[in-house]
Amino acid sequence: MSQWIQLFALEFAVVAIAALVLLWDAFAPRTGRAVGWITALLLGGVLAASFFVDGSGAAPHGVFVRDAWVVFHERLFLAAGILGVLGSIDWLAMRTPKRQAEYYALLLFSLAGMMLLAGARDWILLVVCFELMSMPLYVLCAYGKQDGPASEPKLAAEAGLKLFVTGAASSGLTLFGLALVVGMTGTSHIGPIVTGGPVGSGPAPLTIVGMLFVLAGFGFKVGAVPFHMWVPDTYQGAPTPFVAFLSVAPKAAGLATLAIVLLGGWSASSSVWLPALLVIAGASMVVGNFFALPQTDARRLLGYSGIAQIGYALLAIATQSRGGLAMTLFFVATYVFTNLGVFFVLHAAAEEGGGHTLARIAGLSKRSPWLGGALLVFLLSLAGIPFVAGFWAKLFVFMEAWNAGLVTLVVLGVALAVVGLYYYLTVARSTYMADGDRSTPVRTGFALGAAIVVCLFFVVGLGLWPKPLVEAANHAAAGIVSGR
Amino acid sequence: MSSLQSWAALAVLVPLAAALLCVVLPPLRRAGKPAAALCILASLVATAASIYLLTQHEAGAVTRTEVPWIVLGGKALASIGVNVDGVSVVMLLVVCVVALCVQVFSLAYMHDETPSSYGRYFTLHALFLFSMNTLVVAPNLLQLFAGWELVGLTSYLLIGFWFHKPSAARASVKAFWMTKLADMGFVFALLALFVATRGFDWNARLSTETATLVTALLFLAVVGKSAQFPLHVWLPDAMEGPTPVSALLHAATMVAAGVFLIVRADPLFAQAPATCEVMLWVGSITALFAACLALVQSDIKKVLAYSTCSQLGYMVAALGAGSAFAGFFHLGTHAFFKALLFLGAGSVIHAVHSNELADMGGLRRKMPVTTLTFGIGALSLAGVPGLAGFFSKDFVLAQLEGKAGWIPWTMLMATSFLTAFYMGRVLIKAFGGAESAKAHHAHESGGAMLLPLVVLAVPALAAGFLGGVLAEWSGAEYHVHLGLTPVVASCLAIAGLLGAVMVFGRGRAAPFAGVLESLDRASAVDRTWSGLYRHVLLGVSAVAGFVDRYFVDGLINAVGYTTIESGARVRRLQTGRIHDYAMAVVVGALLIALWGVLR
Amino acid sequence: MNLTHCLLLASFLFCVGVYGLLTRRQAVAVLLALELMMNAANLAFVAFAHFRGGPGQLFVVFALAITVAEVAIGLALVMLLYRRHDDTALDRASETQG
Amino acid sequence: MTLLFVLALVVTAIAAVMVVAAKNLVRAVMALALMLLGTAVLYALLEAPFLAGVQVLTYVGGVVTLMIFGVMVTRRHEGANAPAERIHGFRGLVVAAGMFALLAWAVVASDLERGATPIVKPETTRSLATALLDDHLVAFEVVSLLLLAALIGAVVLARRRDGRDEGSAILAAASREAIDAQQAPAGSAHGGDAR
Repeated sequence: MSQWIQLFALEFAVVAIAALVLLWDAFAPRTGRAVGWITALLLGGVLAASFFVDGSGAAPHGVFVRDAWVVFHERLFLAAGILGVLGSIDWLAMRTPKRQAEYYALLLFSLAGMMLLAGARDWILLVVCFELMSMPLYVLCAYGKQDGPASEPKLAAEAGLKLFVTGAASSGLTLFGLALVVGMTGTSHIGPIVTGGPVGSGPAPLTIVGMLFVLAGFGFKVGAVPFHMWVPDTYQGAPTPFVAFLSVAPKAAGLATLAIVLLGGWSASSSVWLPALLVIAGASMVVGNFFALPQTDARRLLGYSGIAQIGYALLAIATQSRGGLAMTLFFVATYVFTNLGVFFVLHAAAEEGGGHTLARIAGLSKRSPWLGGALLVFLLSLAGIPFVAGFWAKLFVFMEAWNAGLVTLVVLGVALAVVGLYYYLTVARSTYMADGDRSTPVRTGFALGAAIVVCLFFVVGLGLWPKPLVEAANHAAAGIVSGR
Repeated sequence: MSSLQSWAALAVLVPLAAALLCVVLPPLRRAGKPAAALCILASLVATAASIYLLTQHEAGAVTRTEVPWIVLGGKALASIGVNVDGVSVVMLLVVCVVALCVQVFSLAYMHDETPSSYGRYFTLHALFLFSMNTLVVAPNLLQLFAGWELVGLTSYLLIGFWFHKPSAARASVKAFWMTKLADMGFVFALLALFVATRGFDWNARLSTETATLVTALLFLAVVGKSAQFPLHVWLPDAMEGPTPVSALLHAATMVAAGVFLIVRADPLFAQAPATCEVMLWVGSITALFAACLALVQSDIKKVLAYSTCSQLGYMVAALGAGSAFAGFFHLGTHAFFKALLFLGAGSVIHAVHSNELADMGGLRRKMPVTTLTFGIGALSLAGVPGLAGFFSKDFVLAQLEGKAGWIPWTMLMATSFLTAFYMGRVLIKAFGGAESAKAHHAHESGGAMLLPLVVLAVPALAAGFLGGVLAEWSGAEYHVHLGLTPVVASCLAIAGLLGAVMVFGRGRAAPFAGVLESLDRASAVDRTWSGLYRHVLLGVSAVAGFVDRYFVDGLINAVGYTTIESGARVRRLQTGRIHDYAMAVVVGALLIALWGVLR
Repeated sequence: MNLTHCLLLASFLFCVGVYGLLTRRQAVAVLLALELMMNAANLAFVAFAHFRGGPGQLFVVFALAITVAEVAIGLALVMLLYRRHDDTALDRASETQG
Repeated sequence: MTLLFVLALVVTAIAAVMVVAAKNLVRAVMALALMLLGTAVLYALLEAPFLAGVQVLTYVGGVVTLMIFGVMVTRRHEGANAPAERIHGFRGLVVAAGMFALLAWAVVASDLERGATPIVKPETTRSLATALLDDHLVAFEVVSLLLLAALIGAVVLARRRDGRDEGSAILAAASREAIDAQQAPAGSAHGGDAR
């Protein structure tokens, strides 16, 4: 039992915090910011503990393995969770003061699902964790928004419903595909596809269909084309502080799952999934970048930009090398901080400006120079300009992909990165150059401000000195792909 | 880290420190004057460091210190550090001196700005100096690229400094867009170089194909940054920024970064004769093309902008001819006299509150110092024998002798003539002749503006004599020889100036009144000149202007328009209906699976 | 009766579910269709477990729990939709687009 | 045996078609119940008696009730006869048919009966329970969390802002029932140990 506690110490802690928050709220309801701060601080404690607890090991029958890969992801998810909570504190306390505990509890449940997901080596556990991660997200999308402008509640319900219906459809696809794969291979362990036929005959058609259905299901979660259509609508409708979390953590978890399954389990059958993955990656880059161009709502724009970014990350996975996987991790980690930062700044601006359209955030830098500056840094990182974190992320991914011989996609990617630069600059320009119709200064709550500062610190810090994260990512990737 | 490298690092880090202080201490920045003082102090330190470096530098010595920066799989891929050699020491000095002069000049030039905007301006300048010095001392191409991008970014902010002017905002976006487009070449070049050598060193030995690929991609970046045909269109637009910014960025430093890159990566370019051939032609065409356009501009800054394009064309052509030193030499002298010209133009603009040549005239009596220094710069640019521009341009031309069937040589000779001609035009229109209405109230600028002019006039006069020393440091061959090229070039330069006097000096009390009068008596000569000007030169310029406006610029605008239009059209696919989204999921899965089993 | 028959039936159920998902306007009807898809997967699991062994039945236990959770959330969302739009036609929720 | 199988197969298939074809939503839910029962019979025939039982308990008892409830609540004005016109029915049909063609082809082409793998020893309820609490204890615990999260989520969504909890109690009860059903095998495992 003690071995279990050690193995799942961090996950236990996260669930315990959720329980604590719920109980506290049940017996002593609070309407202030205390619940959120306690959650954030306790999560911070868990993150700190992750540096002292050595929980490496494996659960019986190898359904769960804790190694550097898991530790990397746990820390990443915890960081995203803390920032997500910090970003939500002010908003929740203002908008739904009586319904805070459930929000945090659901967020923590989702977080626990993600953390477990990274170590799952068994299909059953993986599917269950995936759902534990997803279910709370469906709810949080439609959370709260009763007292905003008239259209907001409708949009939030719509956002939740869109995520749910497409998500449930993908779950159905995944489950059916898994039935085929697990049935054909006879084991629920995530491992090589044993063909059973004569040597060299490759997987049976049914297995192939199953594998690709599973791939499609995961494609939904990371928001890759053509399973991406929920992304912009959900980003636009759901509460912005939550979208910040939604836009990074589940995607990181989805990419981690893809890596576990494709590179860890099915690496020998890459001839089956690689072409599909490359098409999905290329399509995501193209669609994401081109659809982002005409957007006038900043959140929709970022939704499409996220689709494009996922295309780059998938490109790195498609290299099938340890270096490529490490660069996926680096890319995802920088993306987490960058995108959280962008959404937080937008949220801060929108709370005071009444909307997320580019016209509403115009002139932001005059209303709040530091928010404007932070937004510029985040946008530059998304666009991939040195010396911010996103530059290395893009460069590394392209380098590894080129090395792996995916030259066509690299050329496409770099060309599209220029298109990306255009719309990121459009946002930056509207904050800097255009005159907004408002001149009131933007006041940012302490928690939200702190979250933005942390994101800024990482984006700039990793831009100047990417070495520690690169090494950590390399170390982590070794758990999935051995060799170079 | 030896003391030399510490000095170089100092030149990089002190401006950064000043910029950071201004950024993190908003009260300092908003106060304006203190921020300016701090930034100028930083530039002063950097200049002092670069001068000290120059005095301590031993010819041919290359020393570098590097710290691992990016580690991949336990192996350092790239490093940051400083590289001290003949090229970087000289370039550092040029950049620092010009930046310092420009900043001092700006003290007076920008005094109408609000304090916070004043502070922001100098913060950006300090940031720019840091970026440029990062680029200059870079020990590998990756750091060079980092500096390159930072320079691009700061320039974007500086061009758009008056962002409340829509034209300035548009120009800054255009400049950024164009140079970014070209920077893709740099990214690809880095990728290709990395794949070939697992590193970013410019001394790498490559196969001819790889070298050609890498250098061609690098050259694409240079075409954008150094405003070579056909990506030159952003440079004239960029004149929307404050004039000292133009002096710093669009004359002396930023646009020269492209040329500097080629000089730096010379070992790579030396392995790729095909790229050099292209460079030779692109440079020559740019030089001639831009000179034709410079001829017909009515805005003094635009004349100088096109002239910059043209001179950069000289440098690129020299590099294409295989002489890194000739390009670098011209880069150095050009930096001084072009910065001088821009600052002089700034002084004039400040006095008459207009960019238009038509609003000037007769300023020589009102602004004697400006006239004198601007005149030195103009004559230097025109290539009058004895001045800095003459030596470097002559050396460039000498390198081109016999290359590619003398055609580039001829084109650049023609450009020499045109250069002298349009500079003569500017001189006469701005300073000669009768006073215009606006010029009537003009008065000489203050000391803060004149001092940089005088300081810069010295190297514009004399830097040419340093060619030998410079060559020795860079380990290149340099000797002035009295052959065909210098004679023809001198004659053409003088002919161009005289031609300008003939065409533009008539009817006005020109500075060369005596010469003019004697020549004017032969009115046939005059008519010939005027006719040549009106029918031939203006005709050529009109064609060039047409190509520029409708073809090059139009093509680029069309690309941008199409991109946005296609985005707007496809977005109808996102219908908003859940059923369609579910359909996409199912059909996507179906197609992927279908393809999977059919393959 | 053999594995092929069972899987053909499962595939049929799955595709009927897909058809319902893609065409029904009523949100509840779409939920029903999703149930069909899940059930099809379960049937395939059980059939594989019977004819080939493996952890199919175990998987179904978990899949059932997931399905129930999904229905609970789905119905709650449908009720939310109904409350906001006074209708449960799924295509009412199509304000964000483009 | 075979007859029963064919019967269950046909009933299940027809019921499934009715689920998506019925205009009346209540009728569609009833068809779903029938389909689920048919599947339960198939489970029993495929030697999965425990799953058959759970299917009847959770689905027919829980899910179908929940669905009926959902139909009733959201259709209180117009009754159960909702306008059931389809959204591009033809396209949906083509996609679904294409999907079936692909799957059916894959099933047939995989030649599943070749080499006729012997029918392995069926999983008994007991072995199932052991696997659940031994190999997959982690997943089991995660599922409890999942159901708890779903419960909280459903309550959060269904609760009205003015405090009138409409239906959340029923949703909660249904979810709880689901938890009970899911924990049934756990109980039987303990029972098994006791024996």
